[in-house]
Amino acid sequence: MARRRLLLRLQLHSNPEVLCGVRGAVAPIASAIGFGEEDCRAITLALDEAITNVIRHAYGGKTGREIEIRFSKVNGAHADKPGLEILLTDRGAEPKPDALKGLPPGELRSGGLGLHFMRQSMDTVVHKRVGATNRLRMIKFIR
Amino acid sequence: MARRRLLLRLQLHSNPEVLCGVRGAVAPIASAIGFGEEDCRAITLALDEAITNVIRHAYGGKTGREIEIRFSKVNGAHADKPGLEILLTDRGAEPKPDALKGLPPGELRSGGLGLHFMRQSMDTVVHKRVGATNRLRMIKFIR
Amino acid sequence: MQISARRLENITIFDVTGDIDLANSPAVRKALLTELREKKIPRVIMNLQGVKYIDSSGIASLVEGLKASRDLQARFILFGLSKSAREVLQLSRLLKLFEIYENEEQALSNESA
Amino acid sequence: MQISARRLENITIFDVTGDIDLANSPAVRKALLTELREKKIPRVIMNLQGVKYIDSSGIASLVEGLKASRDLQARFILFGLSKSAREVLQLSRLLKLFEIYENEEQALSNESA
Ligand SMILES: Nc1ncnc2c1ncn2[C@@H]1O[C@H](COP(=O)(O)OP(=O)(O)O)[C@@H](O)[C@H]1O
Ligand SMILES: Nc1ncnc2c1ncn2[C@@H]1O[C@H](COP(=O)(O)OP(=O)(O)O)[C@@H](O)[C@H]1O
Repeated sequence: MARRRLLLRLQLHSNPEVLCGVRGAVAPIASAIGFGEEDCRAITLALDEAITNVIRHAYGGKTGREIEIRFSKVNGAHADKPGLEILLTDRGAEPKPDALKGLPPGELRSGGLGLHFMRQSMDTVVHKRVGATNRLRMIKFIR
Repeated sequence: MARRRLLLRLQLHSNPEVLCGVRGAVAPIASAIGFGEEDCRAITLALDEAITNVIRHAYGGKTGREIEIRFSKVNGAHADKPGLEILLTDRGAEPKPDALKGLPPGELRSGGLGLHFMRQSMDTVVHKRVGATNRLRMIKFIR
Repeated sequence: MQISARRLENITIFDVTGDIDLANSPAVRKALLTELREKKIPRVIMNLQGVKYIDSSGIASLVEGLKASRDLQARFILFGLSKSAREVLQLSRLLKLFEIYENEEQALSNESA
Repeated sequence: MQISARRLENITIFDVTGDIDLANSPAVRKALLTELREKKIPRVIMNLQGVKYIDSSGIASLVEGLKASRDLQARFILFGLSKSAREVLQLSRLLKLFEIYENEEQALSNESA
């Protein structure tokens, strides 16, 4: 990763009611970087799913816990094709081994789509445990 | 002010390019609290103007300086008519005495509309100097 | 998100407006299951014209409705999908499993697919 | 925000899309002043149909255009104002000072107000 420029940092509680505000923030940021409408929708979905998973799984549905999101503009291999990096940090439980593998889509199951949506929408989705925090890094470049 | 519940905290740099992301965040938050479309537009405008003033006046146009925004849901006199409180904090210069009086609108002057827009859009607009920080508190209740 | 029901003879139409996400997908799920499992309505129709956004938790609620309708030999129908809702259903590879129409007229008139 | 110019004989039409705020109002201002002051174009028209949002810094740029046009006895015209843009101009109490039309045809055909 060549360069990274922090655009916006959000701190929120693990409350589903703020999801709409986060979606509202990310779409115009992606658009300002230069992503087209469909990409903006995909990025919005990926971030929504990531926060939903933090609320439901890392925090077990408990509200009032801290979530931090950082949006950065990044330059990849091509200077004229920048990208958006989203770094999500929580202080919740560590995922169980293999939990983040995800399930195959297309089956009539109420659940198990979030990780699939995130991976389909972004170029990179990487989870890392750092001390007592989970860090989810998602990156997408303009094509 | 009876009760206040923090919904979202944003930290950004004094960079005009992130204004669109902040606008994107505040409109759905206001809508989720229950404000109608026109009120959501008014709140969005007030916040945009407040950040614009911090960038231009408190930080003298310098980019890369810290701005913090807190959105809280507040309850006023009527429990069924909640409000949105926006608290904007910067570490820039203190306004000159009388600077925040604002100018009368309606004149052909390129400038001087921001404070007018903020006061027209919100129920309360109060500036306070606390240590080395400026705190702008804006509140609007659902009517 | 707002959800309201119009009840015709043996048919319930839910008009949904706003985003469906974790904040309200449980309410959507509950409305669907009440209609299908408790009231045993044989045809439940979701008007999604006003839904500009739906995420996996919303899709999961629709899947719950579909599963309940299959259990009960009822019909569960969607219409008025926005571009974005269609994209998300496509991504879930579940688009083909739902009975989907363009508009309310078709949703009301069509015989079982 | 995108701004592009269509140049007819003695008329320039600027097509603007996107939000006008502090991030780009200086570019709008520059485009207007170049056309009016440097190129001495006698009629400059702003197509604001694609502008869903404008703040005081955007209004300030339009005011600069209006002032320059008055200095130079040129015409400065707006058309295609969105509800939100109209609300903001109303709030500024400057709505009446601008020459505003509904659409491009009217903006092009009308004689000086
Ligand atoms: N942030 C997370 N922390 C812990 N476990 C997670 C997290 N995200 C996902 N998981 C695990 O991965 C599984 C699949 O997630 P996902 O595809 O989003 O579907 P769903 O959340 O509907 O189960 C979850 O059921 C959970 O066990
Ligand atoms: N955050 C601030 N810090 C310091 N001074 C300010 C601030 N906001 C406004 N002012 C002062 O108030 C004046 C009027 O502000 P405003 O109505 O927004 O119009 P404009 O910013 O276009 O001048 C500004 O010119 C400035 O002197």
